[in-house]
Amino acid sequence: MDMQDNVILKTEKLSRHFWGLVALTQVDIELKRGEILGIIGPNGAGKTTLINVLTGLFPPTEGRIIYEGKDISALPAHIRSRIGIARTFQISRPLVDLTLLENVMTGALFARGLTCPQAIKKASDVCGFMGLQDLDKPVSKLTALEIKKMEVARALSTDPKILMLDELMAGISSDEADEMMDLINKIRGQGISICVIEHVMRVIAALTDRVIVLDWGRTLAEGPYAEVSHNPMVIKAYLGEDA
Amino acid sequence: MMKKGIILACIFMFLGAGIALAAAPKPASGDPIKFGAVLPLADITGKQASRAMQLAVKEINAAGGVLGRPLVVVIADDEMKGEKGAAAIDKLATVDNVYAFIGGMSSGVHMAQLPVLKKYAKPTVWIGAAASSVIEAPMAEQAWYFHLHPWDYQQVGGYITGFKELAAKNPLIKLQKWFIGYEEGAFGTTGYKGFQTLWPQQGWEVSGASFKSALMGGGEYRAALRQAKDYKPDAYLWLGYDADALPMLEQAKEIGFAPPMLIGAPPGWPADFGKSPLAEGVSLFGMWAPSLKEVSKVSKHFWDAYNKEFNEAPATYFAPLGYTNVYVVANAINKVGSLDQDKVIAALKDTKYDSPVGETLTITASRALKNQGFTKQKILQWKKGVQQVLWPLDFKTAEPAYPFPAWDKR
Amino acid sequence: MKIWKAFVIAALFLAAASLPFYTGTYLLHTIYIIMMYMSLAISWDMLLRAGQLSFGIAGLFGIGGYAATMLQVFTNINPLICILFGAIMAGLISLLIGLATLRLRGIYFAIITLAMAEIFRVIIRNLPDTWTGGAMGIVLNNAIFNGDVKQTYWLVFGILLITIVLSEVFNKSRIHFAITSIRNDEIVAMSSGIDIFKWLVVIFVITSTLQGLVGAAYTEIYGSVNPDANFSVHYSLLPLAMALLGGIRSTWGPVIGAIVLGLAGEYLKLLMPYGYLIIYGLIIILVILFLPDGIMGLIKKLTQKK
Amino acid sequence: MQIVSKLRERRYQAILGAIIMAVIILAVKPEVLLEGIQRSSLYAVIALPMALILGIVGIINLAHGDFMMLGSYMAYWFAVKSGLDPLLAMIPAMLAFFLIGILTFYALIKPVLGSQELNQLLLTFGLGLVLEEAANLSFTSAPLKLSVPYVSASLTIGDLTFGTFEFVYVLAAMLVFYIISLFLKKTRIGRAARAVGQNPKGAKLVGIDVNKTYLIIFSLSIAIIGTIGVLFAMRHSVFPVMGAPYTMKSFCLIAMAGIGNITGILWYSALLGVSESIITAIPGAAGWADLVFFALIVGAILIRSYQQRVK
Repeated sequence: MDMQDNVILKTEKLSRHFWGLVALTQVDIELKRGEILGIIGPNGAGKTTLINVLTGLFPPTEGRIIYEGKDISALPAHIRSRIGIARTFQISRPLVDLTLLENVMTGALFARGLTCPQAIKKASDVCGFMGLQDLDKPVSKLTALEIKKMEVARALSTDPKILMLDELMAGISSDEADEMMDLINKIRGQGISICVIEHVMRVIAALTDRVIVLDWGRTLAEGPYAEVSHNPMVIKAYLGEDA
Repeated sequence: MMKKGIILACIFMFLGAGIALAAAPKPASGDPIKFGAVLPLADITGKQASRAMQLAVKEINAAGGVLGRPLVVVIADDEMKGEKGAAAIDKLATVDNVYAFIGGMSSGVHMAQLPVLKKYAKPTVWIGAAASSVIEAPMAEQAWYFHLHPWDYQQVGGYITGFKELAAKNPLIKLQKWFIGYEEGAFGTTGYKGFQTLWPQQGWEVSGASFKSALMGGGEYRAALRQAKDYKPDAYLWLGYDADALPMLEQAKEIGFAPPMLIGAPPGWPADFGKSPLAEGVSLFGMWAPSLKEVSKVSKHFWDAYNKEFNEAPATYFAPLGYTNVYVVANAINKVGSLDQDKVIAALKDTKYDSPVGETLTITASRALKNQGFTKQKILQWKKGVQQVLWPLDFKTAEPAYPFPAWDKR
Repeated sequence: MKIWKAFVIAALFLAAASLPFYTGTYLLHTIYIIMMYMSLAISWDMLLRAGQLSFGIAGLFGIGGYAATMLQVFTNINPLICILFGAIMAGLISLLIGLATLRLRGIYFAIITLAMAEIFRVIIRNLPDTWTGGAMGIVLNNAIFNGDVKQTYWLVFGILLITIVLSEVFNKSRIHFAITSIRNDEIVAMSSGIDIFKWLVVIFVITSTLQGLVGAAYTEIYGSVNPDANFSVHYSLLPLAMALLGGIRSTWGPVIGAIVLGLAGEYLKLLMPYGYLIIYGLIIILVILFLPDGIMGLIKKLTQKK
Repeated sequence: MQIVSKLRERRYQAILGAIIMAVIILAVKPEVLLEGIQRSSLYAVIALPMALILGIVGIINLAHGDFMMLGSYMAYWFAVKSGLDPLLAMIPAMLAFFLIGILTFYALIKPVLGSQELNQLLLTFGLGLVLEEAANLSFTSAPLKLSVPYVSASLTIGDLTFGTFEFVYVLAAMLVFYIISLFLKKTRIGRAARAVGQNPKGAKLVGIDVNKTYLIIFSLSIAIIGTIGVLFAMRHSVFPVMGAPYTMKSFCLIAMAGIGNITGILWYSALLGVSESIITAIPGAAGWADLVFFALIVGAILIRSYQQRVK
């Protein structure tokens, strides 16, 4: 019982195929409450696919996803967002016809079902938390960092229990990355469990409690970063990709 | 204030016109009398009808006008859309202040005009819209409504009389079994239904198959023609449009279908139809043919005048109908001598007009309508590239070629 | 600013509502025809704001018209009820179609709507004459309000108002955020908890109901229906042209586009009786070439510069 | 075993289904099948150039049928003025329409290449309107028809009599299909065109002149459709709005096959043409042919989308 309560999300033999190609095979992972879990692996290892399956963009081909003790494998993406699973995207996806504030509002409006004034308040709060200003700017005028922050804010405005961050640090400077890491730690401080996909190992090392290494759609290794980074199989996977 | 001023001005104008009328009857002068015509100007039928109307106006004005005043026909385009046709009536009535409404083509547009026409209840003399089911009954009570084009069922009834008379003169002609190839729209289906009700009453058999007219993106007739061929009819009739004419014959030839009588009933014919060897011996229904000029003086006059005026030949029977349309109303007013609507309507009922379509136009009652003009179409036949009149016998310009010549013997 | 805006809108509303008192019959008639097209253009645009392109206005327009007319013929109740009934039927049918097809996107959905209009036309044409009047259609005993132009105008104006208000609701409420998210990025929309399919169905049904409403009013005004006229493809294409000309994804773009194209058509016809449509086509081409964002886009550009 | 595994593939299932259906129809009413194939080929040959423009240039050309209409008028005019066989008009038509295509591209298409799809749609709609009205003003709405004896040529085998001229459409469809396929596969510009159609930005990066590719594909397609206009006029009436229904049919066919699927157009036009032919051959059912036509389109699109979703 105790164990179960401690785990907010877990997968059981999760697999996903695309037109016969295997993207995920028999992946078993657990995300504990309040932890920051890193997911690493070479390009094409299935990291983003894993997030897509967890957030419901595609149904799993096999296996189950258990969230707070319930099987959510069949739930569509918008329901998963409503029950507390939020995400950002590897390549930023701003809603180009909305302003910064309005982008953030959408999460509050539809995942939380707030009214417009409530959503504005909520979104302003979240933006304040993220250090975003000039909230009426169209997204076309935002910097790369602001767009990244906006994506996090949009996810946070759904009041998530789990936040999945897909390569948040890509395309921003190292100073900006430090700022972002502080924010992520603060978010964890609010009791939100976080799942981070990242290529920047410095970030993984500093941020995560635990990492899972994926390769060819399988779990290759699991454990604290310091441990995993010395795992010969992991090194081989990365080097193999480089070679 | 403005209104009063306008009314006063109108009164003065009328007075002035009256004085002018009393003083100098010729040539036409003073305030014009206006008719409003609604026609689809983008279509050749409407375009030529509008031209023929202008021709009639020119002649009438040269001869002294209407009540000594010049006649003007204001033409409005219905764009073949119901709402535009109805708005055109509103325009003619309120902006142009026309005395009477004339014109008309498609039943579909006319349906939408009925409410507006009822609103104004001005003398209305219509040359189009032959679909009795949607026009005749709704307009039955309207004393001011005159309809010149024969109704669909009258046309079919006319063919019965016509073919019987032709068969009486030429015992070879057989009429027992008919096959109708009809286009699937309103024109073809209503026509076919007319045949289905009237043919059995004569003891004649009729069957049919529909096709999609080339006008609507069709143009494939072989399925219908094959059904016709299997039926072995004495006469094959197709109810379609001008665009179907030659392709239909080509496909009939292709599948080797040449019934003893092959009849077409499109509202118009392609300009170069007569040049095709396939045209020889094709019978047709129509209000009018250029060859009528050989037997009718009015027809000849119309033909010559139209050709001279516009440097083109009238290609559809809506040209002589448009011409007739203007004359009929103008004559009625001139006969009455005033614009008193009741009297003009009475005079319209009394119409006796030698029209360029051949017959003398008189107004009789049809099934539901009191004021119906023409009651039948003519039976014509293509011979050596010309439409000859076979029936009514009074206007006959040629003897029927029977049977239809085989495809390889022409 | 806001008071100014409210004042202008109130003035416009009063001017439009009182139009029949100082306008001639013909102009009024022309205006309410334009208003009907305007409602169609706005409703088409409302669906477009959710990213879905429809070529099926004519189908729903025709369905609304046929439903209203048939109810009128069979029961002879108040024409206004028949108009409402027409709208509801269009809404119900669009609900079924929407449920079946709104997983499609882009030209695939567009083609389905086009096919739907054609399918309706064929079915209605082939049904027994005693139901739908077959290929020839049905004529009603009388037009609504006995053909009175003023009352007819107010009817159409009322429909236009409903459309405009709904369109503004679409632009000013949470609906705006839902449909803009869907249009911009469906994946983000899903991740923000938006049930895309449900929203699209709801919006398709609302806009279709509006199109059915206009179609139903049209048949009651002109007292007739027939398959070729009421399902004519120009009811699909003309509103589309009007919306694009005026500027899409706004309420006032389609309004301006409908006024410009509607009046241009009417005046060109007077200037050039034969073949004015060529000018009409040229206007469309020139506007697209030189005002790619429509007339509203031009207005926005001009006002932003100041 | 290999046959069985091939049968799992949809394409082979379709071929097998088509063969079975063909055999059945051939046994009962062979002319229905022949005429259906002739009609299918006409649909296909008209849709192919439109599909090429949509697939590569990305423009839905609503004036497509109107270019065909111009081609038909040209054939008529050529035959009347020169007294020669109208088929010969194909050669000048090809050249003339290639030029018309170039002009149209520079004057109208190029300026809107970057703008939203809907603007492109409306532009070609406006162009179609202008072409139709220009034809109406020049030639009136009254149809014209060439009178060429051999278009009603037929062949009789036993009880079966069928028209032979329309096999020209079958030939044309095959020819256009192969020309397009070869062009796309074998020529440098064709390979470039495919690259551009799949990914214009990427193509630009690897040094393909995207605009030139668009120009050539557009003009080539216009040249094809103009030439098809000549063939069309041989057997059909020519009038200003004759092209519009074919624009719609082609558009439907392309959607049915899926954008970029040139081969699919052949299959689906065969499906549509033959089923239309079957429906019209059933006494009393011809009025429903359109319904079947559109129901097949809706069905094909829905089934494909369902299959993709399941995968």
